[in-house]
Amino acid sequence: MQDVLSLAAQNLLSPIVLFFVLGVGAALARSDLTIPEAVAKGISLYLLFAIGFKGGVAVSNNGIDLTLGMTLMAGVILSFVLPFIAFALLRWISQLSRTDAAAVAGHYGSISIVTFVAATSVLQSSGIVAEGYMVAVAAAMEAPAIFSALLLVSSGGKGRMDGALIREILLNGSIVLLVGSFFIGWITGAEGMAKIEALIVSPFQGVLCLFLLDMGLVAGRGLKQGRAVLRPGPLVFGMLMPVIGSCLGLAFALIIGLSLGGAVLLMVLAASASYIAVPAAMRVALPEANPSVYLTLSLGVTFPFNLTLGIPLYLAMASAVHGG
Amino acid sequence: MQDVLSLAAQNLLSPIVLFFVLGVGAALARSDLTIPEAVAKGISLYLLFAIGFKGGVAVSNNGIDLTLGMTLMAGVILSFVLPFIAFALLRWISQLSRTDAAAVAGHYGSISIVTFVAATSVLQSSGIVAEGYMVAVAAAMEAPAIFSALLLVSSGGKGRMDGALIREILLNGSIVLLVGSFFIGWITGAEGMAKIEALIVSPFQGVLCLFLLDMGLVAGRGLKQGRAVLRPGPLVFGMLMPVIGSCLGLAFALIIGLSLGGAVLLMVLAASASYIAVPAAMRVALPEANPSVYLTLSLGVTFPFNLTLGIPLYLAMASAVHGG
Amino acid sequence: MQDVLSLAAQNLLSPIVLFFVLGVGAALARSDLTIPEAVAKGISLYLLFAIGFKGGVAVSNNGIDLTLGMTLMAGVILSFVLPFIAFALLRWISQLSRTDAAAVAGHYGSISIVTFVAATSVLQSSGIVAEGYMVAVAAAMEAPAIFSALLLVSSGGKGRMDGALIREILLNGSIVLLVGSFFIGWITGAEGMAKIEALIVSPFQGVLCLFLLDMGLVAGRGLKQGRAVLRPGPLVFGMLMPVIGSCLGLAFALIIGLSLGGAVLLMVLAASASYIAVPAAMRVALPEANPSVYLTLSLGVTFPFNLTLGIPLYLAMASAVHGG
Amino acid sequence: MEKHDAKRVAIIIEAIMESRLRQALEGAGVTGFSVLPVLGGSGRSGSWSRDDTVSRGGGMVQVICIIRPEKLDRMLEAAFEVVDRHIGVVTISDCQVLRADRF
Amino acid sequence: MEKHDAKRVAIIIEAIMESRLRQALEGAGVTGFSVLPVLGGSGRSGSWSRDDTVSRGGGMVQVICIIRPEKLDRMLEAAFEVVDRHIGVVTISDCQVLRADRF
Amino acid sequence: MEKHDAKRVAIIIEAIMESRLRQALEGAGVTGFSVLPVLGGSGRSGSWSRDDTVSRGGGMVQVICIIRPEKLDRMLEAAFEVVDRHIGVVTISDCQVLRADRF
Ligand SMILES: Nc1ncnc2c1ncn2[C@@H]1O[C@H](COP(=O)(O)O)[C@@H](O)[C@H]1O
Ligand SMILES: Nc1ncnc2c1ncn2[C@@H]1O[C@H](COP(=O)(O)O)[C@@H](O)[C@H]1O
Ligand SMILES: Nc1ncnc2c1ncn2[C@@H]1O[C@H](COP(=O)(O)O)[C@@H](O)[C@H]1O
Ligand code: NA
Ligand code: NA
Ligand code: NA
Repeated sequence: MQDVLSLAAQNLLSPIVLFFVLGVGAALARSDLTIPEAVAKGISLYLLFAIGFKGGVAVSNNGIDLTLGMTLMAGVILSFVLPFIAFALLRWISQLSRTDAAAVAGHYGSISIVTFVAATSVLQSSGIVAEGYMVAVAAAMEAPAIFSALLLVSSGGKGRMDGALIREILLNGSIVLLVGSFFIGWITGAEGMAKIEALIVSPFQGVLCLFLLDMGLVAGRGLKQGRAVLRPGPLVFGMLMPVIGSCLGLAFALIIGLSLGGAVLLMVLAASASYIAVPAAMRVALPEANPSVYLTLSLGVTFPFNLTLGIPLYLAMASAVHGG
Repeated sequence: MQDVLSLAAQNLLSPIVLFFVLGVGAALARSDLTIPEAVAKGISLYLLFAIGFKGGVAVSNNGIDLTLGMTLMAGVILSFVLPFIAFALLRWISQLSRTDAAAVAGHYGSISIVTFVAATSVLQSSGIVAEGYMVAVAAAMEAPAIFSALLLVSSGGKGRMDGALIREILLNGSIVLLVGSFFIGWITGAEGMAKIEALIVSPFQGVLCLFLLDMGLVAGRGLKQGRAVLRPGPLVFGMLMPVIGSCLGLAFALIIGLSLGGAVLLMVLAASASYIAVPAAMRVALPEANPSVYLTLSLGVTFPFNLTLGIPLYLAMASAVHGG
Repeated sequence: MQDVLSLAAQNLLSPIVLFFVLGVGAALARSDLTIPEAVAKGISLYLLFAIGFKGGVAVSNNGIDLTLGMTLMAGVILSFVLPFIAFALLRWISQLSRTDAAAVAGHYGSISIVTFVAATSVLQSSGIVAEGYMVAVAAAMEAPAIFSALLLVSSGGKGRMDGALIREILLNGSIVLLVGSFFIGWITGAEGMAKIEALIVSPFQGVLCLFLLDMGLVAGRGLKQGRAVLRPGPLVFGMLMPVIGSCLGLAFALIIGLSLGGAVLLMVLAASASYIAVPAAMRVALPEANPSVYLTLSLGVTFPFNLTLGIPLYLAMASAVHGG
Repeated sequence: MEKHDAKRVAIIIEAIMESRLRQALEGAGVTGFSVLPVLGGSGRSGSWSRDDTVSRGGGMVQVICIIRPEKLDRMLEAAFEVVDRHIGVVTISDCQVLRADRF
Repeated sequence: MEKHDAKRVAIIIEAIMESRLRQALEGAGVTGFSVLPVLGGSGRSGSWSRDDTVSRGGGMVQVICIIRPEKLDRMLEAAFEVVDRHIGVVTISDCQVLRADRF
Repeated sequence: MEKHDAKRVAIIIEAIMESRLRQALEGAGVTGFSVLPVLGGSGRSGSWSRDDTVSRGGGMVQVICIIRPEKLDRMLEAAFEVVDRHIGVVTISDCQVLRADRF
């Protein structure tokens, strides 16, 4: 317990969390600070490029084993199953309509890549190594939850899924860049890394600070717009659901036999909620659902929760039960 | 004198000045070279982030003392007082209307953060250290001059100041990012610096070159549009006023007992003129004032003057009178 | 031959080529991956800034000799002459109209700076040094081909060239930045390099990967739009013409006595085709020409050909005949 | 200068729906249109601004289509198909056009 | 397809005034409008281009508002209040709108 | 609120021709216009999108000009001169304008 708290305190005072807090504060104080859309998009491309490539190089260095396939499958199952749990929980503790609840649920099966990156940083500064292929697992977990969400409303005749949408979901830019960079990292290995290391390794933390500043600004502005959503039920959901997800993630990790680092990352993936891929898919397939509900919960509640308290908590949980 | 000249010559041949000159030249020759708006905004966010953070880390390393409070106060006084001097000078040597003169005067009380950054570079290459909190002083000097400008026209019934505008001025994005990064640097100290150093320290000079290229392009295009403004009176003002400001800055620095580096930076702040925060405020509060007058003077005359001749001059002045 | 193949294979598996392939693949699969326009523009400014500056520093380090002037002249001649060869070849092996053929021909006299940069990387990883002033030669080769293209159609009364267009061509942003950075690098030399090295040297390869990803996306989308163009005649032209150009480039290099590296770069310049400066000029001066013809050939055929097979081939050719 | 009567249809729609709208228009034989960016706005579903949208693709665009009057109805039906369940605004106004041979 | 008459008001105004205009519109009960970027232009106060503006916030935007004819005057008064001392252009034109229930 | 009749001319043209069009307009005594970005579109010459254009300057812009009716023809002639051989669309519509003293 002591440890969790000191870890959490240390995490709260890391530059990335502080820049996120700065962003939220600036937004709430109605400062006009903004990161231009193109710059924010550029930074997020950089982050995907860097973590994909690093993951691939790690796989190339350490080789792969059976756990890769199992972890990918675990990720897909988690992404597919979590929305059903989330939906049940939401219907129980909130007054959200079926449609809104299904849309929210879809977000919690999918993942937040920035939360994943932040967790990677925490692991790194704690000197914990994780399986390089976890970024591939992240990519694999983006989409299945969307299908679950649409299943959840299909009985009501809502939710339109067509070929174009499926292609859009599976080939969305983030997934393609992440997976593509992963394979290129894998193919080019240490030699490739030597060439582009100066761009993707050392400046990474600094760039992440800027990105979290932007996330803070966006989350803060979203909170102001969506404060109507923040009744007790949804609020509790937004902090309880990630913990539930992380427990399931931990269970899978133990079964598969992931390393401590890998276990934490799978927990974080299960715990985090999407705010890019799933909202876009929902706008197309389920336009009746209210975006401010799912965006406020995912980005305004769950993302900050994971970033500040969640990650240290999951690390503590995993450390407690993990063999070593 | 010898020294001033050799310093000035050396400064004139530094990459940042040469890139500024390239920008001005390209604009005057009507090249279509442009830095996209989003990229320029991104670079300026980077610069604010970097210098704020570095300043905070410096304070965390060296601690603070009484001079911090005094220097902040000196900055605020300078920012508040300089517009009155500028106004009197302008009314004397130019034919500008009261409104235009007041608007221009407001710019000269406030500051140019890029001039500040350029001065920091010069100090650095001369091996002179300055108080880390000078960036906080820079932030404190942005706004007071705006109030002076509006006071100067208030008798004429012009100049509208309301709560929304005051909030906009005090919480403008640049100030929030600069001050926020400063505090985060202060809180996270050397440890935080170690994490993001590779982004904000080593590539800084190169990024500054690109930014000055953009400043040159913008200044050059402004000069072409605003050449009607450049009659002898305003022109002399644009080069005399910074020198007057720097003398006042030097006086304050000596009274407070700033280090040589700190004295130079306070001089540069007093000498430089705003071209972002104050113009924006003037468009809202004093739309009758002609923007091309204040922009041409601030960016087309005073900025290049400070960048090329001013900074070495102020350094020479400070070196001459400073104890050591 | 063995060597060419192993070199080509090695080149094909380099990160920059793989990221280009990723981009093409993503575009053909209709992924929505895109690099925002402002970011792509920013990256290309960075590349021009970096290679211009590095070239200038190299000249400052090694001094210049008579070959500089001769190589510049060779470049101008190549740029001027190649369109006539390209035109004749096109009229012979394709059914393109005079206007379209002339427009395409203009592109092949001019150059692709990214191909040049990619070749520089290959030389670097092979430990081959080239004359620093080759970037100036690249700049000099951009424009002459445009005049040839307009000459080729002038008999038909088409093609409008006026003073404004000439200025736009000679002072286009890329040339100004490249040449400006070259001179600033030359003036500030090793000292200037020390200041901005951390921005322009070590992260260069990584940034180049991102740029090639974007080039791949753009080329892939262009190929989809312009597939009608890809009949056998033009297709053969798009791969034959660069080889012809490279032979001419090699001949000039041998006459002038360029180093092995310099010879390869001159070959690459002669072999590559423009896709920025020349298309823009053609839209103004020869709007009747179909842009999808020249863009598809230049960017969809010749650029990938040079990037993957061309560069290793030219290196092998030069190595075979070059004294050492 | 000879002018011809035409209709100008402006559709403000979520960016994510743009490709679907493009396809529907092309399907209805509408070959000419332009897409303009929208920075922000306000409507029944609240107010938004491009810089605040969480998923940056979350903004809107404006599709402008100059069309012969006789083709208007077919076009509106095709567009309506796509816009139907989604937020957005469709307006039609009269205009004149030069170089009508190009339509 | 049922169409309803409406007015289209387009206001070109300095970006820095956008938030004030938004507030004035909302104050006047105007709940629907969109903001479009402007890259440059020319007017009595000279010509400008987004890339040349010194303070990059210095550009202009275009606020477009589709409104029921009976609400027009109240809206124009509110907008005029903000635009009054500032540079900018206000135009009104007729249009028709689909899905009028949404207004 | 006093309104005055005016014409609204909208010209969609290649970005590379913008400076030439600006000059032609100024040459014809047209002192007021605004330039808006265009993200993509479709026409006889195929469909395009800003993100796909090879040479990134390859996009189009929309020049909007509010003008007194009596100046319209002179303006159209000047614009036509530039647009003539190039792709693009020119439309004219009626509008009303506030603060007509500014024109
Ligand atoms: N009356 C209107 N005039 C102009 N734009 C509108 C109007 N109503 C809605 N919009 C735009 O359409 C978006 C969605 O509108 P709504 O469906 O009413 O929420 C808004 O955010 C605006 O960008
Ligand atoms: N007649 C007009 N048509 C379109 N836009 C205009 C017109 N007049 C002014 N503008 C726009 O409004 C800005 C300010 O105009 P002004 O107040 O005349 O200087 C110009 O820079 C243009 O962007
Ligand atoms: N009918 C139209 N309505 C709106 N924009 C059009 C129309 N026709 C063409 N455009 C725009 O003008 C560009 C060139 O058109 P075109 O000359 O027909 O190839 C297109 O890509 C569109 O952006
Ligand atoms: Na999840
Ligand atoms: Na000052
Ligand atoms: Na060539």
